[in-house]
Amino acid sequence: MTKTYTFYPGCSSEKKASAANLDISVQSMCHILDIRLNEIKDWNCCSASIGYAEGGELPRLALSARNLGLAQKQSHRKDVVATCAACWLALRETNDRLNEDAEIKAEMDEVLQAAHLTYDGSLRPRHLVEVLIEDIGWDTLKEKVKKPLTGLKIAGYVGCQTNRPFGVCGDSFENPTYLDKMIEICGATPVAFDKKVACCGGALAFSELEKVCGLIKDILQSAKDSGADLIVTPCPVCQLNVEVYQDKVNQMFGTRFKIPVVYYSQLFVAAWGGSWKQAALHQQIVPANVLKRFVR
Amino acid sequence: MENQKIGCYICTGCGIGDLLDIKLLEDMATKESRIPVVRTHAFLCGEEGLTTIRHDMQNEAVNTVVIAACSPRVHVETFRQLEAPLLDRVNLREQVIWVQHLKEEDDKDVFEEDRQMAAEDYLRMGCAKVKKMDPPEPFDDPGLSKTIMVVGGGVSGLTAAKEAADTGYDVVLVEKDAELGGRVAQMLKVSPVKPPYDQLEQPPTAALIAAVEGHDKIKIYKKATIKETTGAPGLFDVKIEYGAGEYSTGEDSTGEDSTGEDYSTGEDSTGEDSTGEDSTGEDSTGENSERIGAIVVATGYTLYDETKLTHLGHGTSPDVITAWEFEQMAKAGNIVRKSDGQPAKRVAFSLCAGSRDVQHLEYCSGACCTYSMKQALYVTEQYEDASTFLIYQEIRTPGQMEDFYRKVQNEGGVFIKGDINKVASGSNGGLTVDINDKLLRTPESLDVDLLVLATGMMPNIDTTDPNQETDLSASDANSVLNLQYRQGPSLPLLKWGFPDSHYICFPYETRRTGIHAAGPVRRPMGISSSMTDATGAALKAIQTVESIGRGAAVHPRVGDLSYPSFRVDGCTQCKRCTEECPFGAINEDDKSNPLFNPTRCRRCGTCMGACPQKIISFSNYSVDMISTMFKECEIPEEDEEKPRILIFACENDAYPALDMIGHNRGILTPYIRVVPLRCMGSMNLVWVADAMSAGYDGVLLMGCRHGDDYQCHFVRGSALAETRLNKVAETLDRLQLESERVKMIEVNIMDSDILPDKINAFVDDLEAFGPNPFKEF
Amino acid sequence: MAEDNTASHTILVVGGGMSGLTAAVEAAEVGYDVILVEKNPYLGGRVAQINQYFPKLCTPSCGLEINFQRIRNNPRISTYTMAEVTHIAGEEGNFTVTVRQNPRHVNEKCTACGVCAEACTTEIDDPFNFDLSKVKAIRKPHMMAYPLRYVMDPEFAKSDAAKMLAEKCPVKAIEPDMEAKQIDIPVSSIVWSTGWTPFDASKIHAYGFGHYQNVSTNMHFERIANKYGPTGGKIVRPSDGKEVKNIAFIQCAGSRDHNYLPYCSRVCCLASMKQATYVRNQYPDAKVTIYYIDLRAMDRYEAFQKKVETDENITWIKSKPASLEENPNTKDPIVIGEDTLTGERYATPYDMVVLATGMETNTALNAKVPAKFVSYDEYGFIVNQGNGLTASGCSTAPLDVASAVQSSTAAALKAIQTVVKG
Amino acid sequence: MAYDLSFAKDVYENAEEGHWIKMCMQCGVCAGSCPLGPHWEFSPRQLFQMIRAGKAEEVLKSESMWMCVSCYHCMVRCPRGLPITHIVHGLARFAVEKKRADKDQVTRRFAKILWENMERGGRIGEMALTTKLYMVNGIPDGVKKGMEMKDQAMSMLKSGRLKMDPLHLSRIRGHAGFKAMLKKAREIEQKKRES
Repeated sequence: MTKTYTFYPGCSSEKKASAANLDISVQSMCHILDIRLNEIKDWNCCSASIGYAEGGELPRLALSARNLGLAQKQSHRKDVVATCAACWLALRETNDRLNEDAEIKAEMDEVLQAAHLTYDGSLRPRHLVEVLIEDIGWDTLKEKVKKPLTGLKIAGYVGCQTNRPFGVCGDSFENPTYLDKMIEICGATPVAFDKKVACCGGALAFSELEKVCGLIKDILQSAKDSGADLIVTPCPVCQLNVEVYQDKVNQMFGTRFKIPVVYYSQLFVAAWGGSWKQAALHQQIVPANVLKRFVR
Repeated sequence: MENQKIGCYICTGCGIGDLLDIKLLEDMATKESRIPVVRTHAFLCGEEGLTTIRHDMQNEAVNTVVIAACSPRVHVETFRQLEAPLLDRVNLREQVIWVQHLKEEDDKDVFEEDRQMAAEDYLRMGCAKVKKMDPPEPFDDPGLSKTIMVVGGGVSGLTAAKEAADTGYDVVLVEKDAELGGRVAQMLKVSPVKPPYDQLEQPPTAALIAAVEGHDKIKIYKKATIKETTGAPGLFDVKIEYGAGEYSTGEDSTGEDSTGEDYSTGEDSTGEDSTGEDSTGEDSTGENSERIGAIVVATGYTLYDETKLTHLGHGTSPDVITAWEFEQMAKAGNIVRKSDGQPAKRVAFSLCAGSRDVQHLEYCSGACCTYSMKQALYVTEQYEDASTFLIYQEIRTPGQMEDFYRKVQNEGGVFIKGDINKVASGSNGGLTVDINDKLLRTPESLDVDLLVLATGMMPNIDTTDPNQETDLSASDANSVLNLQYRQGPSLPLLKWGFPDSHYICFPYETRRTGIHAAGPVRRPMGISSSMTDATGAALKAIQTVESIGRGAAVHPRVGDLSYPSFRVDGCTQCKRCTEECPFGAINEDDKSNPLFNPTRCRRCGTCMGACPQKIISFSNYSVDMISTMFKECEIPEEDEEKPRILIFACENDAYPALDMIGHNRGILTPYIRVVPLRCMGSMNLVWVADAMSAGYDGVLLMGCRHGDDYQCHFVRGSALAETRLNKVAETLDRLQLESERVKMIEVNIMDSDILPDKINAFVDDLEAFGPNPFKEF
Repeated sequence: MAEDNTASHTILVVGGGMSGLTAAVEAAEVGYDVILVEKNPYLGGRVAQINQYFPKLCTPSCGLEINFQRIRNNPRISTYTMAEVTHIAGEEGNFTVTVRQNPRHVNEKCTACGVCAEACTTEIDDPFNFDLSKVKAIRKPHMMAYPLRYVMDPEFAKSDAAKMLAEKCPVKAIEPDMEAKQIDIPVSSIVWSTGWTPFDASKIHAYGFGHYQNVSTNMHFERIANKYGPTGGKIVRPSDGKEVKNIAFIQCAGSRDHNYLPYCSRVCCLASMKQATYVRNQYPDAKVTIYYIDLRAMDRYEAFQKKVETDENITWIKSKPASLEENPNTKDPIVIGEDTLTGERYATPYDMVVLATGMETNTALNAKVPAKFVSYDEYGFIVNQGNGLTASGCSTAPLDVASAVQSSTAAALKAIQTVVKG
Repeated sequence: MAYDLSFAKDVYENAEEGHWIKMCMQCGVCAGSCPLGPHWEFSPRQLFQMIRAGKAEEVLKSESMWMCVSCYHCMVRCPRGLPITHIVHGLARFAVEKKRADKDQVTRRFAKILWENMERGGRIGEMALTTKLYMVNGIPDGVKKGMEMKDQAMSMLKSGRLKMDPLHLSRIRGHAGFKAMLKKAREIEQKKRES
């Protein structure tokens, strides 16, 4: 039976945006799992983790409140699913604040009124990974595997905001295990990866590139030391920073990293027998050639 | 023992029968030791084995039982069921067969002979021992009282009094002031004691005072002082001089012995909280004598002298005050600058004021952190725009008090880790406090209205201000209890004026039986802790009077009915016993003869060990008994090259450690013969001389650690043994023997791993000296 | 005390650790009948596992031996080991307590002769050593165990080997078929002293306990430092048996932390100072670092802190470390954080790291009292209500040994008062 | 005067999650957890103590809070449960509001550009955002920066992950309402600050 969710893709998952490969692979993955993602119509940006400085508290929270208001208006479903870590975090944080802080709730009612919206705080923002684990279940995810990625060594890079402050399915903030489990299900081998929950620098890649490249270098080095052929992540910022700036890191530190960084959704689509394109693997910047032998 | 009939029962279980020649042992017991009933059994601790013994007790009139089997530490409960008038154990298992194992290099015959000899010697000693024993007759006195006296009417004393009375005991409460309640009653509020640990509470004293004053089992003396405490637990006679207070219950016996003196004109016992009340009104003063069973000392504390804290600005300005002054200010609802009466909205608290400071009080008073936090809330409660600063070294809010720490932070209390460098009067009338701010790593200047010094607690061990007294031994002159003890009128102190002894495992033990300290006089502590402590002390006092009522000893030889008797006609008035008893049990008459107080006694035998004339004996433990025992052992001829080493082992620690060697199947030399002692303190030098005369090659004493961190359960026993041993050289010289033939080592109960080596080292030393020449005789 | 046939005058003490032992002997020595129920096969509880007490650095067995003597010699105390209270009915003065007596598989005939253990070839993880070493499946629970009686592992009891062993016992003390029993005991009052469990350090993921081999806990360290522990008292690190010459202690591992135990566990600072002396006494050249938030050497124990502070090889860093990492080659744990007194970040490798884990009260875990008899604070500690059931020791707060004894002596009196009331 | 609490009280009341600051017990976990920790002049813990001590200028002008990468490590580890990430964000915003934050601070500048980019159309236009970011110090510098990053940009374009949309013309449909909403939110905040 088709499972349907309200969906908040976020800016990076727009067509031809930086996480277009996430969106395409997510759609392919959901197709295989018979999940329908109903995009919130006319959603707006959440301002991610950098909106605080210019927006301030209420305007920043209003961004997500509007999205929640739209979702509530457009559907009776309680779950709002996000694929981007920052989007999910912003939705959840806003939702929690509205439920915990009566003053903010009252102010937000007034704010939303200006956009002719209301929001009562009753929706449940979820990460797509939670849907996979809790609603679909590990067994089904495993059953779908047609092309086990045998022999592939993968560093599961969970990063920050998919993991903190909320965490996926109550998993540990310091040593979450779900991503390794996903890798295992796909038939590959998760390596012991020290930087599993380390920060890629997030949005500061735009302002403090040198500092951030230091962080990225440590992540790449750790992946390399652990013998990984590939890095897999659920987060569009992690994916972008670690993949796109590899050349920059190499330039800065004299290293020679060339490690593909893919999304868990890409991995699933590959292991489930999807095509190169369905997995959006053609959109990698560091080509994920190691996957070629498994994918048509 | 009259009509003594001894039954000796040799167990052959646990390998004893396989490894020893039981027949020889039986023969030895029968023929040599002349034991009328000798039996063996394969499983003596089993029901059948017990039945065998019971049968003999009923049908053969056996009244003294010697069990030759496992260690006296094992199956105590099993053999206790026999209810034999006298029973003793011979340790063939742990200390013979389990510690002697044939090694490759050993000659099997020699090995077996040695082992058999050890077993025989232990059996000989056991048989000899019981012949020298009599069943103890418990001490009794028709005048024994079960009344509990509580000294101090503060929160600790009130609690102890109430709890003892609620358990059904008569209580006499003695308070130096005109009012009950002590310091706590003068507080505005107290720190939280119940979840969620964030609300200040009313002082518990009001309810306690009401309960105590209305209690028909409690007699209260106010403005009272103890002139003298004579006697001993169960038999204390306490002379109480009281001022203008009536006691709440009991028939009126006041007035008659009135001395006309008013206590309040005397020196205030703590100097701190004199009410200054004039009590020369119509109330009469008087003196009374009470027969008391046991005493709880709850005399509380005195705050450290703030005038010594000039480095924290005391004396700089009237606005540098103590926490106690601040408490009174808050209680009056008027938190203001003392200098000009302006509202004090910015208040700094100096924690550890004079505490944790080698120049002042070395220890932490435990309660000042929470106390200051409470006071910070007073300021916040009085002024909406209050600012409070807690200048600290470490914040010490153990347990659930961490919640209170958070509460105070949440109320705006600012915590500053740092040292106060300087305090000066500020330009605007307040104070400027210069701090070395350790977290900001900068010097900071703090302008405040008041600086409150959280001074620490000093135990009120006597009636003078502890701030004035540096020589603790001089406190005797101003004793609270005025004990008529030969060793002095006060409780002996451990450190910093705290009167306890074994403060980890047995915190209520003091060195005066039946006198227990409670509350901050025992250890610095806060209010709820003091109340718990006082309840515990009340129990210990009750336990003392009940034990004494049964004629039994209290901790650690609980239930022991024996106590020493003194053959005074042999006394040479050397005073060793009266000086050395760790518990001050022995007084002296005017001719310096010992006057023994059985109910003060803990039965360690230190007096027995001290006495050069051997006039002090227990019915079941004596100098003669031990001497006879080891003299019974067969000493091999010199040419047999089998030395004999006599070991005196403390039965509480060293003896179990020796047992553990057996349990771990370690190896001990077969040349040792171990005699357990109640305490090394009971070790009499006569034994050393006797052992040498008997041909032993050496004597090894195994006592507990002594010194500052002593472990001796009788506090001084092992230390005294060491002192005595220093004199032994003289004795040995007289015998023309090497003084190194006698040695004392510290052994703790977990030393079974190193003990064999220590013993072997001693044996090696002795070898160098050659055999004891006295073997010839 | 007058005999009364209608109601029991017995006091039940639940828990045979330092608190329960104290409550039991203190009440019995006043003259009351006491039943002592302990879930382990031995008395002594947590302190029995401790190497040395602070501040005297003396062995707990010394005081325990005295308490065991007091029990052995006192006919008023009946002891049930391997027993747990499963139900409490009735009310103050007239409780009926259901006790489950778990099978020891060794009956009271046991003489501790050791024949069975010698014959037994099966080994299990030794719970007394926190599974850091192996022990025979039939064994004396630990060297100083009281009661001195062997115990058989319940899983092993099901095996044929167990039946073979039973044949070997010269006094027929081994009963592999022994089953759990329920016993209903009428008592007048109850003292609840079920003690504590070390906080499960593996929950603190940032510190990697259970993940990094050379990260240990304070209670494990007590066994490691003990002569009769898994390493024979040699302080060596688990990964490679290397002597520990550079060690860090991390305070408040779980305590004072809203993610775990928000309260302070009171003893851990002093315990780490004490453990620092274990290392320093064994290796004169060893370096010790103690990471702390506040050093809480309460009241007179301050003197112990002062004494340890004189050791120049001990470094004190006021900092709660943020996380631990491991050098994959050397297996050295690396402690990461900020020194709050210098503002400097550190990432320092050590041979070994000991987490000073706190106390979790068993009344929050597995020894809950029905709520109708007591109330609890938010951490599961019991708040006494004075209705015939008195909690003591670490059932009421995290306490050091002396404070637990104090609390339990007081509880004994409260229990007696119930009996006296009738 | 040191430890003048008026600044602290201002922060407690007016900075986002600022009231939590008084609960800090100075353990240092936050600083130790921060991936950019060594780059902070003052760690969060230090900032909090400085706020209590009344060091307004030093705090507000500090670059420290602009170092936050929003990894939330400090927040989940804080033993006192302080939402440190949000507090630090709040302090950055507070410094902006107090007009003490350096306008040229790179992250502050980026935050401003991002917000404006976002507000203009309701969503982010990645190319416009990047371009603007490069050009902030004038065109020559922008070209230089752009050249440095051209490999990255080209590969993004090539892989279909960067839209040629330098002008960022698209708008969400409810843009008017969106703008009105943000305006309202700012009004309410302004009003609160003034009261």
